Amino acid sequence: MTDSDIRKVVEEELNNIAPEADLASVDPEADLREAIDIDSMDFLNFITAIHHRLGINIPELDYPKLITLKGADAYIAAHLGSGKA
Amino acid sequence: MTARADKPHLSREHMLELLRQMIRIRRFEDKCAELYTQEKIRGFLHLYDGEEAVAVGVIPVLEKRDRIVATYREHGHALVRGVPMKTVMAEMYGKQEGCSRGRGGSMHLFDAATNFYGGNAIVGGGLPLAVGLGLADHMQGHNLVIACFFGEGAVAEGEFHESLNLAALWGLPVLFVCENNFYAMGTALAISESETDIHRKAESYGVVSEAVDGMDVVAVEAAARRAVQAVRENRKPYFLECRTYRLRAHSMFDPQLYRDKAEVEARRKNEPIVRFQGWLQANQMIHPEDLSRIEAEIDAEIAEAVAFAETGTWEPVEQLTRFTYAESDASAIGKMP
Amino acid sequence: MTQAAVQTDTIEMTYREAVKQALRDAMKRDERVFLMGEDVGRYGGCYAVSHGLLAEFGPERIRDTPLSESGFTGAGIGAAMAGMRPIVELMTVNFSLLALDQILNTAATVRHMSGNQFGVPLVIRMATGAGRQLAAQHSHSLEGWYAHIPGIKVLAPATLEDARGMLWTALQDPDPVLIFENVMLYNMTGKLAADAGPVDIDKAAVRRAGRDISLITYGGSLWKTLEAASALAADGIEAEVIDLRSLRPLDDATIMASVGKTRRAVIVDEGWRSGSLAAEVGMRVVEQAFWSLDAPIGRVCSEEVPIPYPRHLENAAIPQAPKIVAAAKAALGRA
Amino acid sequence: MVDFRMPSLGADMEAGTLVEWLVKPGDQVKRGDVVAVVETQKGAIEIETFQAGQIEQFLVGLNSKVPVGTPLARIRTEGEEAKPAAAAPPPPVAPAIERAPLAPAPPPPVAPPPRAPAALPGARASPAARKLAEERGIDLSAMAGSGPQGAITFADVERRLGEAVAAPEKRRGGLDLAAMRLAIAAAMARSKREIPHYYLAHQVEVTACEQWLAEKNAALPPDNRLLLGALAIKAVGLAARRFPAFNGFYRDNRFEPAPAVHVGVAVAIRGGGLAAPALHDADRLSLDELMSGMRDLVQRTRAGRIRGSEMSDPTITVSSLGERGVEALYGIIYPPQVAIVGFGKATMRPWVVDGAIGPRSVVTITLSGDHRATDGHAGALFLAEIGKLLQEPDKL
Repeated sequence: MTDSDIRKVVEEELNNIAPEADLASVDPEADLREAIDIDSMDFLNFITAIHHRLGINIPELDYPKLITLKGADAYIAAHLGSGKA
Repeated sequence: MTARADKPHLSREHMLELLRQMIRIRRFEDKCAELYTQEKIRGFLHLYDGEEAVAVGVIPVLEKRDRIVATYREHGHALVRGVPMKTVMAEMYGKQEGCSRGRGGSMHLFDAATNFYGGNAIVGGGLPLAVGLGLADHMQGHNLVIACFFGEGAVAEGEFHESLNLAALWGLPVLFVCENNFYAMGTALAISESETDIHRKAESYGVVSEAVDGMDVVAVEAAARRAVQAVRENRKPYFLECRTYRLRAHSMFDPQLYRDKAEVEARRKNEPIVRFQGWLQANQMIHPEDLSRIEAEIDAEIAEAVAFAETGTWEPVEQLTRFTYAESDASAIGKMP
Repeated sequence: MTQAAVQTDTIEMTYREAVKQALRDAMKRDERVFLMGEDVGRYGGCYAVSHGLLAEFGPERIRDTPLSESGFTGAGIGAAMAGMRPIVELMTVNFSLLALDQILNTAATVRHMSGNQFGVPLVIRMATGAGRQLAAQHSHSLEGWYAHIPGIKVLAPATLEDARGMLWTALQDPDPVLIFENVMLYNMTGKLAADAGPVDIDKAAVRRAGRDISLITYGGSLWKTLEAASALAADGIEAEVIDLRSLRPLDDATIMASVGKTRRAVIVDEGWRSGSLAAEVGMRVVEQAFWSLDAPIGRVCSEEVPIPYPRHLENAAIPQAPKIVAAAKAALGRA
Repeated sequence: MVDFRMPSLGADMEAGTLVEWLVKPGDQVKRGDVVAVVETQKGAIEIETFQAGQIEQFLVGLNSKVPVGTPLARIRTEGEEAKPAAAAPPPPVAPAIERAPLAPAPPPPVAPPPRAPAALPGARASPAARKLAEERGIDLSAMAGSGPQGAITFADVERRLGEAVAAPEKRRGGLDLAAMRLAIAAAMARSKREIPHYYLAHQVEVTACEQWLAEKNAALPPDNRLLLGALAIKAVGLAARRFPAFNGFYRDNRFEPAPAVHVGVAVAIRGGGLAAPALHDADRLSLDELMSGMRDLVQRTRAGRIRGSEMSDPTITVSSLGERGVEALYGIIYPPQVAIVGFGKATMRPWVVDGAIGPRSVVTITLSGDHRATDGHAGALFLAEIGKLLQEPDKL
């Protein structure tokens, strides 16, 4: 899975939650909760979706690492295939 | 009973039938009065007690195809005409099986089958209607007689005069039968009419007119035969004033403040049943067993009528607004004889 | 309405002539039909409606009566019950009160009292309305009273088609039908299809379509209402004009469809306002179309006074187009 | 035979549009089955049947807008004989309302059942205007009229609606955000007009909750993890059961306590909009059940697929601004409910614990109460109860 594949998955899942969000224009280092207006339930759904789709189980303690697009890409790239952090 | 000769045939059988019809009306109405006090019959109940000789003397002389218009004191007329006693009683009860489906009650007995055009409870209201029935016959040529019964109170109404004039003017076959019982409710004839010889009013319209002792059934029948024959043959109206007397109150709720008890008692001695029965006995045309047989038959008929009315049905309230206008499946317009 | 949709030959005639044609047609079609009333024969009818019919049909069927409204109306009832199809003409609605006993106590009740054994297929025609300076005993509009009575039907032909077509349909009705002819209409001329014939007697008609307000009327007031509608149109207000045609039964469906569309109603009725037919129509609108209403319902009725003799007072007493225009504008908030 | 009718899903709902049948004639249904989808001003709502039996006949066509109470289908209950098809009477035609949102409704053919018009003291408005305004959630009190004596007319409301719809917002799923905004406006305006609110606030330490959640969630896959919001709803549910004066409806000038606790969960809709569907029996659900119910509810609400009963059932509402937003929110009661509990975001605060100041996570919980039903004293006890419950999350 390439970096762009990962970004595509992240964007798809975020768009499922926030369909109106234009992720291409979002600063990769911006806090997603503010940039695209998602709440804790949305974020949990995002984490759940990544878990189902890519098999990565993200513990709560790691949530802050995924709070930007850039962070999410990096976190997923680092943990792909491990099944566990 | 429909003999057309102008003289009554005084056979024993016919005499017994006249007596039987009068007793039948009397006993039926006695039962109605009793049922009224038991609240089985409500509304106004006007009894014919004392006047039976008029209906019994006139109506059997008519043919079946002839038409009758009556007043609100019409139980006797309906019974003599052949409206079944049980449907009359059911009507008194307000039951669906009544001759007017219970919609009319005591004052509005109707029966198309016997050409009985109803008890009309507007004094004088039936006269124009009878004139119209006569006008129709005049134009249709069926050679019918229209018998129109009314009390002497109607004579004071404009409709009385309009109707007599129209019938005479147009030559209509209407037999006007005035049942003069001398009281319009509580108003005596003498204090309501300037001319108390009522049949003379009819004469003033050029209508052949006679007065008869309405307490004598034989005399009434004899007069009726003359009258009906004249109407049928001449196609002109005829006026028969039957002088009679109402022995009971105007209606059930009437303390009779307007007349003396003595007057009523005096009249009672001459009432038509007592009088006719006495005459028959004096002439040995009736035996005690005849009387008891007649009474037993009538009592059985009344018992059957009461039972019929008691077991009759109340019309469902859902049907309340029916019979205000014709219904496509139940229209009974222009029934011809 | 069976008003010819396809243009056929038309004849110019008066409302009076249309009524006469209807009478003649009915007499020809059905031998049981006859006309009876005061001065219908030799005189030719108080309003000349039956002029000439005596010669055509003879005195038996064009039957002059004495001045006995109750007597001959009752005779009409009896004849109808015995199979004839009488047309009773009462000279005016004021005189009909002398026959009210027979109309209300007999004609309207016999079917019911007899438990449906007898019916009264009678037609009673009479003139109604003001406008001829006939003062307070010849000018009233009491058709609303009659519309109160169950057991009879009440019609108000306002057009030539209805004057020509309602009579025959009424004669086919198994129950008593009263036809009110407004005196101001007898001289009205118009075009009537040469083959004009019977029309329905239970539907209201939309005489002018519009979207802004429903003007509901009947009889002689129809033409004043149409005049008002034209005036309103000049101000950009499109009024719909409903001609009730039948005052009993009332065609609620047509009324409500119109009010549902326009959301406003003014009722024009030559009867007095208190306890009027207009009150009945207005209340039905409230009952059935309340949630469609955009303004209080308006009424233009006769003033509460016996109709006076002087022309200017008579005109002021009854509905006129300017009053209708004003009521419509008030309902539209444009007073 | 029973009728399955257009349900009333809220005080402000008068009509709905049937957009989908999820059953077909002949299907067996049981109580609670979702049988149809109805579009309302609040979005498409799945509606369920409360009658078991067999669907006999549909009475209303798709895309028909019909008033509340209109029979939509006929259900043959158990034990009833099926009618032979030939003998079936023609289906009564329900009075369909024009689907075009701006077309005036045709008048009903007969007198409609009496409906209480919106209480509008002082506002002069025609019946037609009132009806349209109520259907479409327009607040007449803020409008000027062009009719007789300044009355608001049908056309005035139409114009107002036109303005509202002129800037159409993106539709999402079954949601019509403009209509939803109007509905919110109507309900909230009514609430503020009719309900004398009182407000209480209470700061509650939630450190124990957070620790408990962290421990519990660490061992769980994302699907099964709990949010603080779930604990909050459970705590409110339990408190509401203990304080029934806050759980129920104020109608016809009196308070009726509800027999069960159905907590309305305020769900913000992306792009604006808000709905508060019920989490049924929130006081009796385990936290896991409650959490999964809440996730499902939020997801469906945002997709515009709420069930009818979920819209009409809430007996008390919880609104939470989650971990973002502000410290405290004071909600507006959704009539005819009598209370709404607000949760602000958890913030770290210096807090005195056992005589020493230390950093603690603190949440401000608020109560908006209906003063017709309860007083501030009872409200304070109720709020305190919620706070106490949150100190022992393992017992929730």
